[in-house]
Amino acid sequence: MKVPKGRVTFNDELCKGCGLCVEYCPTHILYQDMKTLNKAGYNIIKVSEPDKCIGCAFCAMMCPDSVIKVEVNK
Amino acid sequence: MKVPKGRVTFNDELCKGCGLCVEYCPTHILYQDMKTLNKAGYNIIKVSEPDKCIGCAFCAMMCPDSVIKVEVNK
Amino acid sequence: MWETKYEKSQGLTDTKLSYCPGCAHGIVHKLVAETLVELDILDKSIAIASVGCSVFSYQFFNCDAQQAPHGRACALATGVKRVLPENIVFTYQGDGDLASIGIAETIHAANRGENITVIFINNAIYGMTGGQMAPTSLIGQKTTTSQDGRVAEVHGNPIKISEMFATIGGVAYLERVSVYDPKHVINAKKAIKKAFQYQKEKRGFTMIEVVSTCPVNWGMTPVDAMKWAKSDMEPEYPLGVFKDKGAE
Amino acid sequence: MWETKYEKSQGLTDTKLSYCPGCAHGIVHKLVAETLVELDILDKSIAIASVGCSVFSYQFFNCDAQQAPHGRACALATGVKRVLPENIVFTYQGDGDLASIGIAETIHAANRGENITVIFINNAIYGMTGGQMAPTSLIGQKTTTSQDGRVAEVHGNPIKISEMFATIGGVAYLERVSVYDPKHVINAKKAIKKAFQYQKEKRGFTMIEVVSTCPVNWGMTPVDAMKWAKSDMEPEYPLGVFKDKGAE
Amino acid sequence: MAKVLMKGNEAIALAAIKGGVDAFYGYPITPQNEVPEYLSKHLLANGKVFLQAESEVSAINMVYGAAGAGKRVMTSSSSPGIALKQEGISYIAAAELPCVICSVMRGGPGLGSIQPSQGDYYQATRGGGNGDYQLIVYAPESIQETIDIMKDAFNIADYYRNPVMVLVDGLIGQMMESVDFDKPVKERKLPEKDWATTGTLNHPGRRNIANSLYLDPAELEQHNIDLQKKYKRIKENETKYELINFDNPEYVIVAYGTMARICRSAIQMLHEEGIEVGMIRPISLFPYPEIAFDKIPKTIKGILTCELSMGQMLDDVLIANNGRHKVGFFGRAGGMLPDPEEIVEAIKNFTERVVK
Amino acid sequence: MAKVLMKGNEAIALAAIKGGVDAFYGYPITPQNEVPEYLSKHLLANGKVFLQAESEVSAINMVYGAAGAGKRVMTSSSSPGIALKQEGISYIAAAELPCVICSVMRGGPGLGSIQPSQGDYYQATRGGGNGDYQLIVYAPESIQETIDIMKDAFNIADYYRNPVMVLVDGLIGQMMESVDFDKPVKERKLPEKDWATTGTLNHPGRRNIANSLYLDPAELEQHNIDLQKKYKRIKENETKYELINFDNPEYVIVAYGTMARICRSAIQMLHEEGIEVGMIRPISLFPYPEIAFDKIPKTIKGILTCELSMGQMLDDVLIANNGRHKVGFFGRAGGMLPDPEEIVEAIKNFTERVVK
Amino acid sequence: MDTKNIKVAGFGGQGVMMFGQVLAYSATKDNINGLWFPSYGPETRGGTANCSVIVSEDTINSPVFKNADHLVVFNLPSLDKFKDHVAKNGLVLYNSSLIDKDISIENALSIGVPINDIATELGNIKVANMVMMGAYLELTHLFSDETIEAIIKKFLGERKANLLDINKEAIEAGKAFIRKMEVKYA
Amino acid sequence: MDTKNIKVAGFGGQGVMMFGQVLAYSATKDNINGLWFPSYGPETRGGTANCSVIVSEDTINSPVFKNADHLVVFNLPSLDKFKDHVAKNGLVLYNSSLIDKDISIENALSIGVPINDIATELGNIKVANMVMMGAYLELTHLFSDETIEAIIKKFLGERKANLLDINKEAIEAGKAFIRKMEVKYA
Ligand SMILES: Cc1ncc(C[n+]2csc(CCOP(=O)(O)OP(=O)(O)O)c2C)c(N)n1
Ligand SMILES: Cc1ncc(C[n+]2csc(CCOP(=O)(O)OP(=O)(O)O)c2C)c(N)n1
Ligand code: SF4
Ligand code: SF4
Ligand code: SF4
Ligand code: SF4
Ligand code: SF4
Ligand code: SF4
Ligand SMILES: [Mg+2]
Ligand SMILES: [Mg+2]
Repeated sequence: MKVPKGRVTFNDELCKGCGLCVEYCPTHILYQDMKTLNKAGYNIIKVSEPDKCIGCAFCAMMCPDSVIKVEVNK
Repeated sequence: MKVPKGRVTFNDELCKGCGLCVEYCPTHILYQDMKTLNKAGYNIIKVSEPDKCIGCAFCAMMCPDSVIKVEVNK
Repeated sequence: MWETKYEKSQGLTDTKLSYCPGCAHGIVHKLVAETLVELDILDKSIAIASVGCSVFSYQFFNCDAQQAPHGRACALATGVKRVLPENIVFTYQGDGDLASIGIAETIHAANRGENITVIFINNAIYGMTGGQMAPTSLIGQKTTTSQDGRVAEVHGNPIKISEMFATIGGVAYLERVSVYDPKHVINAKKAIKKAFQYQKEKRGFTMIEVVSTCPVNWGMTPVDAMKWAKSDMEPEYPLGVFKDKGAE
Repeated sequence: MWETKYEKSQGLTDTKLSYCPGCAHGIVHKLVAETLVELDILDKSIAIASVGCSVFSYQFFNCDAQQAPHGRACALATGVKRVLPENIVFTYQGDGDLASIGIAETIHAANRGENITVIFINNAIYGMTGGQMAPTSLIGQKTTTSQDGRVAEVHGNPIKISEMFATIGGVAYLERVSVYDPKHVINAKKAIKKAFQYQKEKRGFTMIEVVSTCPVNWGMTPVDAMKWAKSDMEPEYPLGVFKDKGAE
Repeated sequence: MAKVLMKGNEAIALAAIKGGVDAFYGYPITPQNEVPEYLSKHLLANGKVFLQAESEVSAINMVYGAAGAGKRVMTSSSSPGIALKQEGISYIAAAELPCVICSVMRGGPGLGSIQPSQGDYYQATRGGGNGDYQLIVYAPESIQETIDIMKDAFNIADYYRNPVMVLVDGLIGQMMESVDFDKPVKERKLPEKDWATTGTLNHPGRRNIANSLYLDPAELEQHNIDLQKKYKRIKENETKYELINFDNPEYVIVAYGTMARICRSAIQMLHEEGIEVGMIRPISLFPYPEIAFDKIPKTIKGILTCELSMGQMLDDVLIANNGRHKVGFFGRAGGMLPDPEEIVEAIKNFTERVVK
Repeated sequence: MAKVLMKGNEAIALAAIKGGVDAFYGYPITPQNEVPEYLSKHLLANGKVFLQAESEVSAINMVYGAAGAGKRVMTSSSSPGIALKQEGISYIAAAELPCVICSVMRGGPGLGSIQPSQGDYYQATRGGGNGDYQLIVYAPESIQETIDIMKDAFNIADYYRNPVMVLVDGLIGQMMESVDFDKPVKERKLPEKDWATTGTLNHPGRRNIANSLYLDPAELEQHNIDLQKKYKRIKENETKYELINFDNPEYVIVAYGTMARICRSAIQMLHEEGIEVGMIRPISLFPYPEIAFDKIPKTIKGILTCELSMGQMLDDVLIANNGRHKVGFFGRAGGMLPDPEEIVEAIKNFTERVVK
Repeated sequence: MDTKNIKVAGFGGQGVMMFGQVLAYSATKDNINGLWFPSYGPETRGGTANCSVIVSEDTINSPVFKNADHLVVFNLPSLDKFKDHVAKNGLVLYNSSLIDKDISIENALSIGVPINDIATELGNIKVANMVMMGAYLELTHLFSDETIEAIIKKFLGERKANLLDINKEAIEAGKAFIRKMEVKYA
Repeated sequence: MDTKNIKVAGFGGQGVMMFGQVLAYSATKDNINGLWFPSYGPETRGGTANCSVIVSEDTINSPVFKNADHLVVFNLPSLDKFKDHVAKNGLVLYNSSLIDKDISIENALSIGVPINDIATELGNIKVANMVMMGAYLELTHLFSDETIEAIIKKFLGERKANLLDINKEAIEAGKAFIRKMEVKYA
């Protein structure tokens, strides 16, 4: 099984569910989970197909709340 | 005896002796009388050669205190 | 047969001007007064006197007047004009009043395009309070609060009001003039008249910056002050029209 | 082997940002924080928080800070910088704070060439107080104090801060940027970094105007707000460098 | 018109319109934003003037201009915003121009908070602008009373050519209550505004001037004496207060605004426990109702001053009391609102406060 | 150093330098202009900071910034200028930053005049900024006393982390007197300014913040309680006043500043006529010397409050007196200065003033 | 009817303020006195918000009360914050969709209503607060259906008039839930 | 020497303020107390200005006094303004160049000195005030020539040091004028 180029991890408690990361992910692998609320009452973000992540960090750049950590495979 | 082109009259009590009229009179016929003070304590302005006045009103234009009335001979 | 060519304007009251001998404030007063009479708007006019040597101008202009807190003339003018749009409203402000403490009120009145006229007397000093540095003071100019002369690194550069206001949307007419000789007095009169004409026509915010003098605090005779206005002030504050919506 | 490409900046504290979901304030906070770390000036920096939604920024930037009265951030910054010339001092101000009530303090700090950096967040609205009109609001924009949309004749035109400040002597660097997509975020970061670099080099007053968003008071989703910033804000507020003393 | 439920700030705005306001100049600040928001909609729609100024300093000076022009004009703001208006207010009072200033108090000092407070009593009654001037200050306890006062405020301002301040805590601004806008307003014969700067066209042969400058000390002193005479007249005619449960009280509470309403409930609770407590509720803070204190029975055990501040109205209580009774103090600050039970406790544990 | 003849305003400036001022931010206004003029020359020359701000609003906020940075900073202004500073002063007091504010009073209200006055007593002691805060206010009667107080003012400000206001009427500012700058200053052990915003570099592991915002009401109330405790401590330790001719007076005058000096001469004249009159001269206006009033003999016929205003300190006199004695009032305004003979008359025709 | 002190609390966005205002408007419509005031904590944006409502036939004195006759909470933090301030014989209504434990408060009747679930079933989570309203009215009978409906119409205005029916359904669902439980209060 | 209250008045520009300050500086130099304060009327610019001076061996209380022991006036408006406020056995010195009538004020010695004429003779109208100073000192003997000279040096500074002699001449001329008159005071 091939290793993805990139890996994103979310600090869910900081997330405000604004959806910017979802919008600006070029590979469209992020989605908002309408079932899961964090303590602040926001629906958090999940990755649909982690192996498709290219590690571009667009999601993280657009995230106002520094929720997202992006790692790349070197 | 020929009539002068212009005639200037001074409202002496308004005069502050600033000397602008004297400076800007193109025919140099105005001078400050160091002997005569008005009530405010300023030395007032006199005309040395009235018949040389050309009625240009430069003196009046430059007078900040509207002291000078200028008439011209029509 | 004698005909009057020049005499004291009906636009001025009989009150003796409070200015120092040879101060150009008096010359500009005359130009404004004559304009109000010639445009037949004296009895519709409300003058806003600012705080500065011209604070008493409410006693000099022969029309209704309000005396504004330091720097707030344009706010008062806005307050008046918005409720009396058919009247003529103008402010008469020094450079400390307009360019320093009053810059916000002036910029925003201009930006809103308030239909008022501002007569801005730039004499590069705080006259009324005894000669402190103004934002308009020249580099090297000695004032009571810049006793070794203004230094750009410490005090900044002279502020260019007309240049700045030329970038503001609501400004309809903006010219910088001087009164250091009869020719320039005549020209200044034209500019002031145009500004009030524009106000009559409801074209927006109009301002005339007058490069003026302060013989007393410049430490010069009135005559030398006029010469300095030409030799030192004018190069830093070039004269001319900075904005004219009518011409656009 | 995994290498971290992006994570929360050390220039930010652990305190949760107080901004609404998707508000661009948070993005700009990150750019400033990253810059302070990358230029190694975080521990010399003093942030001046203004009054607006960013009022709490003194809790977010991981350095010393002062919280300024509404509009007075540049006065505080001047006060600090003049006594601590070797420190890095910056203000973070909204458009109500800087362009409306604080225009005088900002212009004069710029004119004096105070060696400080101003981060100016233009979101065309008063966010903190619930969406009143700002001097930067667009023509036609509906706000709680212009409920039928802004009308030039009544409210004046949107004020162009960068255009105006480009005329001011003491300004060393001045650029207008936006953060509505990753490309522009990267560019905004460059500009902010350059401004702080100039401050390090004591070149004078630097300001970055950020065309930002206010999803809540614009009545849009965060994503639509980003799109509106591009489609409606940018045409009125063109991006680019307005002044660069280094390049002159 | 039947009763309607309305937010205090909007009620202030609508009452101002009913009071005939011609122009509003203001700058946004919580917790009074609904005042300008409501007026921006309804004034412009009716050909009146609404303008959001660039700052409070500018706003109060626009008020100066429009008031000088003879119009009915108002502004509204909150604590730090009022602080910025102090110079302009001093000028307006000095030039004897009528206007209405609405102050919706929040927690202080400094930026403080946006929670309700009464920390600006000094700011309202002791100026802070320069010189010897006074505003007429009313501090209603409910939205209904706020409406009734607002409607009268413009008349009072015009009658005395003096700024009138309507002072409410943020709770009254943010609260909603069932109110009636049709209560009749006191009739006042108002003098013509022949002093207004409307252009000599409208008053030939006389130049009208709005001014506060008198370089001749003798003139300025006379102006001050005249102002003091006016304030005395205002004191004689416009002092407003309410006496509550004054039959035979053991203690007397002095409180205004929201604090007075909380105390009303406390007084009921105490009554149910057999403890009778009266209340003086100042409605006008300037003029302050000293006379009310003459009505206090000699027999009481003490006066309890209650404020949402740390002891500001206390000054006026001590002055009015002038040593006749023991005076105690209860205060909360920073947006904290006591419940009636706390006042009950404070009465039960009444202790004299050493003269501050 | 021998005595020198110096103008009050210049003496203030030189005393500030001796007091260790690091920075001055101000805006010109008569009658205090010699303060900045003198400092502009001598501070810059010594590598200190002098900056003429674009306005009083800006000046006080520059003071905020520099005070927050831990420096000894001052501003100076006059009546309308102080009015504009009220918001900033409230913030500085709320953020507990030390600074010195010089207020040289002129005639008011509004633009008023440039003549000497004491019309800004409220402005100094009752704020006008928002919320419950207090300045420490000293009101010297002579240039010598002004110098001594100015030199101590920075220490007091630093000690309590509170703004100190030195309040003089325009006469003290414009007058020249023979003075001595070398009187020793009270020793105070000053805490280190470990709260100053100088960059975390200088205090690793701790972020310093100058702030007055507390959105949590409970926190803001606690902050207010702490401030009140501080003010109480200040009252206990920094109250200053002088008692004059207090052996067995028939009447007692209360007056401060220039008015107190005029009264000194009046008291002499009365003494020569066999009428003994004492005087309480408050030197600190906040804290106000109530305690002095406990020293007044029961036997006196009355207290005469004398002001160059229309009855502002009168509030504090009435509060301190608390009904114990008859209180009369003598005031001049707008720049009028009474001569001692007028005070003599006022004492001879003493009449009680109905509680205002 | 004697005076009722009501506290309503929950997340911002759960319709807490509207719930309270509907009660105050209804009181005014029925010609009795209504009072409403909000309290936003420091955590306004996101986090919890609450409001106080008083309805009374007499003039209302203190807007502030120590203990609520009726406490209506939409999330757990709010319950924890206010559960110790319920008056004797008070009523506590809580959102059992987010508070999944049984709550008992002494001298008070406390009832959980799964408003999120019910609203989701109805197909619009946004009307959860109206489900709670239904339950509340069924227990307190404070206002008639006509009154409430009129007020809700007003709230929706033209723009959202189409949502009237779903709101009415939600109210009805809330009432039905209580009826099923066969509890009575007052 | 007992306390002296001195009032000096004239046109702006006549050197009135300097006259007063010289006295106050001299007092300080002689280690007694000096106090000076100016009073500019509304008519500051042009028109009259005046100042009050007090010199005393004791601490000075009221800076304000009703009647002047010494009144020195440089023009007629000033004389009219202050002539009714001269103390018993007071001294009135007036500028007889501008006040061309004999002045007599009861229980006071009043002397006219033609300071403009004398100064003009000396070739510098600006030193008229120092002519007055000479006359004043000759009558009051308040300060020694050394003291006065030192103070005037200070006033002139480097820039105007060259004017010291003419100032001294002026003082001497004033003294001479009084000596010629053979009046004595105090
Ligand atoms: C609030 C306030 N600040 C300061 C002053 C003092 N003040 C009076 S006039 C003036 C400046 C005048 O300078 P400018 O506006 O240039 O007018 P000019 O006298 O030079 O014509 C100042 C600072 C004041 N009256 N009010
Ligand atoms: C003196 C003063 N006036 C008004 C306010 C109220 N106020 C707080 S924030 C703000 C405007 C905020 O708008 P902006 O600066 O654009 O910042 P944003 O919230 O949009 O980021 C105002 C008017 C205040 N706190 N102090
Ligand atoms: S951008 Fe950040 S805050 Fe917004 S949804 Fe994505 S992770 Fe959450
Ligand atoms: S790093 Fe790029 S690809 Fe991966 S989730 Fe983020 S935006 Fe999508
Ligand atoms: S009118 Fe012309 S010529 Fe005649 S005096 Fe005046 S300036 Fe001289
Ligand atoms: S210009 Fe006018 S004021 Fe000046 S000297 Fe001539 S007449 Fe007199
Ligand atoms: S001070 Fe200067 S500006 Fe003012 S009147 Fe005198 S000369 Fe003119
Ligand atoms: S109100 Fe607007 S600007 Fe403020 S935080 Fe929310 S979205 Fe951002
Ligand atoms: Mg000037
Ligand atoms: Mg904004």
